[in-house]
Amino acid sequence: MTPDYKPNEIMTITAARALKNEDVVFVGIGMPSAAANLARLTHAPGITLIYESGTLATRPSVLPLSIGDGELCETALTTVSVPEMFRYWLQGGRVSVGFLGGAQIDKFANLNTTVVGPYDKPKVRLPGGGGAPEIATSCGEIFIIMAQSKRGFVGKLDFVTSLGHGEGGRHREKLGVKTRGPTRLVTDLCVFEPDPETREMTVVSIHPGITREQIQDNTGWTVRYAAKVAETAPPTASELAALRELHARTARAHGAAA
Amino acid sequence: MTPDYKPNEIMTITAARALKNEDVVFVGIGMPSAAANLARLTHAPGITLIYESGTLATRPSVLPLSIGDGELCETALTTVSVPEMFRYWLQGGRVSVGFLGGAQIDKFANLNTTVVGPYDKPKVRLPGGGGAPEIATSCGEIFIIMAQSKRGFVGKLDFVTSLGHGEGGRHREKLGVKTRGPTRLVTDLCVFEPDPETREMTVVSIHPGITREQIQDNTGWTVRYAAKVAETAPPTASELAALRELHARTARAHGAAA
Amino acid sequence: MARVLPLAEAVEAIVRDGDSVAMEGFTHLIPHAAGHEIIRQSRKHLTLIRMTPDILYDQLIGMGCADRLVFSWGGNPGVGSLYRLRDAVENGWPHRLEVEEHSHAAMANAYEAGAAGLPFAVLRGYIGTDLPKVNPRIKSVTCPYTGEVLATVPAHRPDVAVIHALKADREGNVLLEGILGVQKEAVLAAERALVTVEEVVDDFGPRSLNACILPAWTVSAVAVVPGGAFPSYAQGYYKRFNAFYKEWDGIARERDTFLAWMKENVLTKTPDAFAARVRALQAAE
Amino acid sequence: MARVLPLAEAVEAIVRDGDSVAMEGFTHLIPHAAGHEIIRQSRKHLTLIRMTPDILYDQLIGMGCADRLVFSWGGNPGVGSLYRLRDAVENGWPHRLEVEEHSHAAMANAYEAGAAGLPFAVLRGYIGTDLPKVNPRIKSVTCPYTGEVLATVPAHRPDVAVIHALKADREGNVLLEGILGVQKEAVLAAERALVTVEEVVDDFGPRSLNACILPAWTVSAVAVVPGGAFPSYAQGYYKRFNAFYKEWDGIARERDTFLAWMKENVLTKTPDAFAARVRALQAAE
Repeated sequence: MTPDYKPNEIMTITAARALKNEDVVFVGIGMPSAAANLARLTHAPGITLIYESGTLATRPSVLPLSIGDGELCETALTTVSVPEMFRYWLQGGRVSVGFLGGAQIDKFANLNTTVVGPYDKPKVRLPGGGGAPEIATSCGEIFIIMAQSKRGFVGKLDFVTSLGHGEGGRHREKLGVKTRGPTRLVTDLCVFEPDPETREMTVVSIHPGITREQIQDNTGWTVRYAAKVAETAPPTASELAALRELHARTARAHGAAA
Repeated sequence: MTPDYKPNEIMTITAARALKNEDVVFVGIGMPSAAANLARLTHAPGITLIYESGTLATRPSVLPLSIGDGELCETALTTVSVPEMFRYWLQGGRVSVGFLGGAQIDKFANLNTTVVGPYDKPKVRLPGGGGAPEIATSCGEIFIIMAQSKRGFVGKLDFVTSLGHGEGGRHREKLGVKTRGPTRLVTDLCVFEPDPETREMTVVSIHPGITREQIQDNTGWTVRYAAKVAETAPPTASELAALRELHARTARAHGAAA
Repeated sequence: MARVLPLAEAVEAIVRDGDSVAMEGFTHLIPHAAGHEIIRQSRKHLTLIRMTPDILYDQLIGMGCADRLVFSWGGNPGVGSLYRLRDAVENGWPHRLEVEEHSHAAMANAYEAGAAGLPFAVLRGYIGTDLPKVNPRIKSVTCPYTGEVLATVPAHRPDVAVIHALKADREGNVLLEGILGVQKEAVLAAERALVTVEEVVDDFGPRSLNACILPAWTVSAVAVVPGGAFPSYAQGYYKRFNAFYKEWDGIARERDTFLAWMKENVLTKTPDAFAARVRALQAAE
Repeated sequence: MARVLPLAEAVEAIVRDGDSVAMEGFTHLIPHAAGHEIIRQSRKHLTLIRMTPDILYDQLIGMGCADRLVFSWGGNPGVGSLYRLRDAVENGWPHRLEVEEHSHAAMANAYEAGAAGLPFAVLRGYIGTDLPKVNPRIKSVTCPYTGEVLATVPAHRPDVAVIHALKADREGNVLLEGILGVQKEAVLAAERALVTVEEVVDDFGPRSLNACILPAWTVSAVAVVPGGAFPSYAQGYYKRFNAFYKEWDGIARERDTFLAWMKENVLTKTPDAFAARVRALQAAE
């Protein structure tokens, strides 16, 4: 019997499953951090997690609230400076998987975390790119986690903060980029992978109980489906337990004043 | 009464005197190291010594044989990597005085430590530039220590390893160099400083008992003298004692197997 | 050579109206006490440089200290928006704020190049993004060996760097440990540097041979401000006060709650308040 | 991921004829044992890269392993010449040696750029020197902001980096401390990396939060060779054997004394000899 789970949970667990024990992962705060640490606590105990604050091979027992919590540093193999992190480790090609999210995504998995509306007179000023512009091109491949909605999954980005598959096809290659870009987009409804030819993000698996209508209703472009679409394997009891324990430990740690 | 001293001793002591307590000195092995440490042990206890092996503010009790002896690291404020040393500290303009020597010098204090004879078919293959090419242009000013001889003080260098005053006059400025270059050349016979206009190295003080004939006999160009030439103050008893103790400590340390 | 001064005197001596100022600290060691002193002394027309403008820069911007912001990620880490930054950019309150926007990699490289005395930094960056379209300072060079076109950014050479560190010794040497961020580079890239520290010690004592130490002759002034990074943290001294980051979301959302908070907690306070805040936090644990 | 192998197997697996090989160590931690194993395995046509070719490279060159040398200072530190290097350059013995000559700053920057994944390094260097006239790989770029012309060198991207470090843990992570030189950069710039260490420990134990550690996944193989840096030194393990540097001057001056020494001390020995040399040195103290 499948245990009950929330949309966020299947999203995090499905993303975690895609990570391998040998991966070196550049982790962002929020769901990427939850997914990467869940992978470490379940099927990939040897996975290497890197946060842009400079912590190499960190093993936090609780999820950090910020990218540079003391917990990350204290449980790391070592901590390097931020220039070194971006030069030797990210640009140096030492990271196999980068995790990204964003406020807006298009069908080629380009991301916007900069502005809604025009740049000079924004309706909403978002935080900006941070590490994303170079994570998107320097990591071996990119996993994206984003809850699906018409506001977030848009026909045209207001601003391209980080490159996905650009305008599709061999666009990355034409720009001289040697890495694979977004190979997987996990949402609360389904999983997308790029079409081998067009590179359009294409649904390859649908979470249990979700319909194609729900997916289309939460997407600002006409969704394409792979020839064979699987049902996403539901979270197992042990995956759910590990994730919930992680979140509970985290809540206790952050709830206490510090 | 003036104590007895050797030519090397007045050379080292005269060079040491030119260093100030506030100086940050990029020190090379050999006489520069002896002079810089003598300054630290006498009139400039607060002087900052840097060796290119990465040791910042080091206070060795004996002179290192190599540029990276453990003694330098153990007595340093801290030790940085060699790329950082050349990037942040030398090129970053954090060094006030650089100390150089060489196999050959010309009248504009350009130095050769690369080859005697043609580069492709050298008569003598010298060690090469090491840190000198960038020390010569990055440090606030340059002190040079070299025993004088016709073989070393030449009319024309076989190879320019590091820039002094180039072809003289405003040559450094024309090359875009903002630092002062060689401001002092101390030999076993006398002290040279650059002429303010021509930048030719010009004798400003002669060591006690040395004649102008001796100086000319050991120089491969026609030596020029400043309008007023002083007699170099002889080493004091306490300077000599400090230098000799330093050398004795060093001999004991290096004589013992390690 | 570093002088040890009271914080107010140090800011008075080192930070001037119109300066470009880099207050750095990557989550760890953010110089809140120094920033509050700059606000109390009403510095104006600053160019504020920082990879991650967070609560401290929200406060400086909301109080009208800044004309210009150079940054790469402007949010409340793990929480959400910086409402004062957004109000300045979206609505020009309290006045217009010019922004120069980069990526983290470019900002880190720009500090690194500044520390290295270079006029610009080279990175394999910004490929396929819109940032070069809105930031004319992003340019390129061609590799003389491979023909590859790489992005460039001008080196950061701030007038002033402001950081918080763990400790200084009597000579004014400064020690950092833990998450180092870009602080060392910011100090070495800057014309002048102000460092607040948790404490001054006679001697750093046993330490790594490769400890991250800024020698006294790279620092203009050291001010002792225990707790000076609060609500950020100081490794080995106190933890990050995560709850306050969440609280800030409510405080900063509206102009009046923001101004009331600033009056009560900054304008009418002194640097001593920081030590008391840390003590209160630690007592509550 | 680092495998822990006997040194002979590690060299067999990692160093190939014709490779470009950077054996680094700046006075401290020079990988003599690994270099001797390369000599015993008769590697040929190597491009040897090293800032300061010293005794070890004198030996490799004298034994005919190298076709090409990329370097910035080739001497016996504090003593004088490297006679085998000079014999190769001046007289072509045992065969012609091509040299690519740089300054230290350029070599250090070239490793740094290699580690950073860049194709070239930029430095304010070589101004007014003759080196660019004899090394066509020294070129220039113009700063897009200031118009300043700066020197460039191609990044070092050796096939193999060989270093000696203090210790490794069971996972194959590698710790260095003290004079760090360019070893970390050499490893990160290289395609493959071989690290000899003084010992393997279960856990590095208490250490600086910013310790210089090369993670296991940046290293191809680790070989445990106590004393493997001798006559160079390993901070905290043994001192530099300065007397041998002086002795080398006499050994290397003539071809026959050199060859006899190599036969006796390298060709007919194993890596175990290094631990014994250190023990003998320490007993003599």
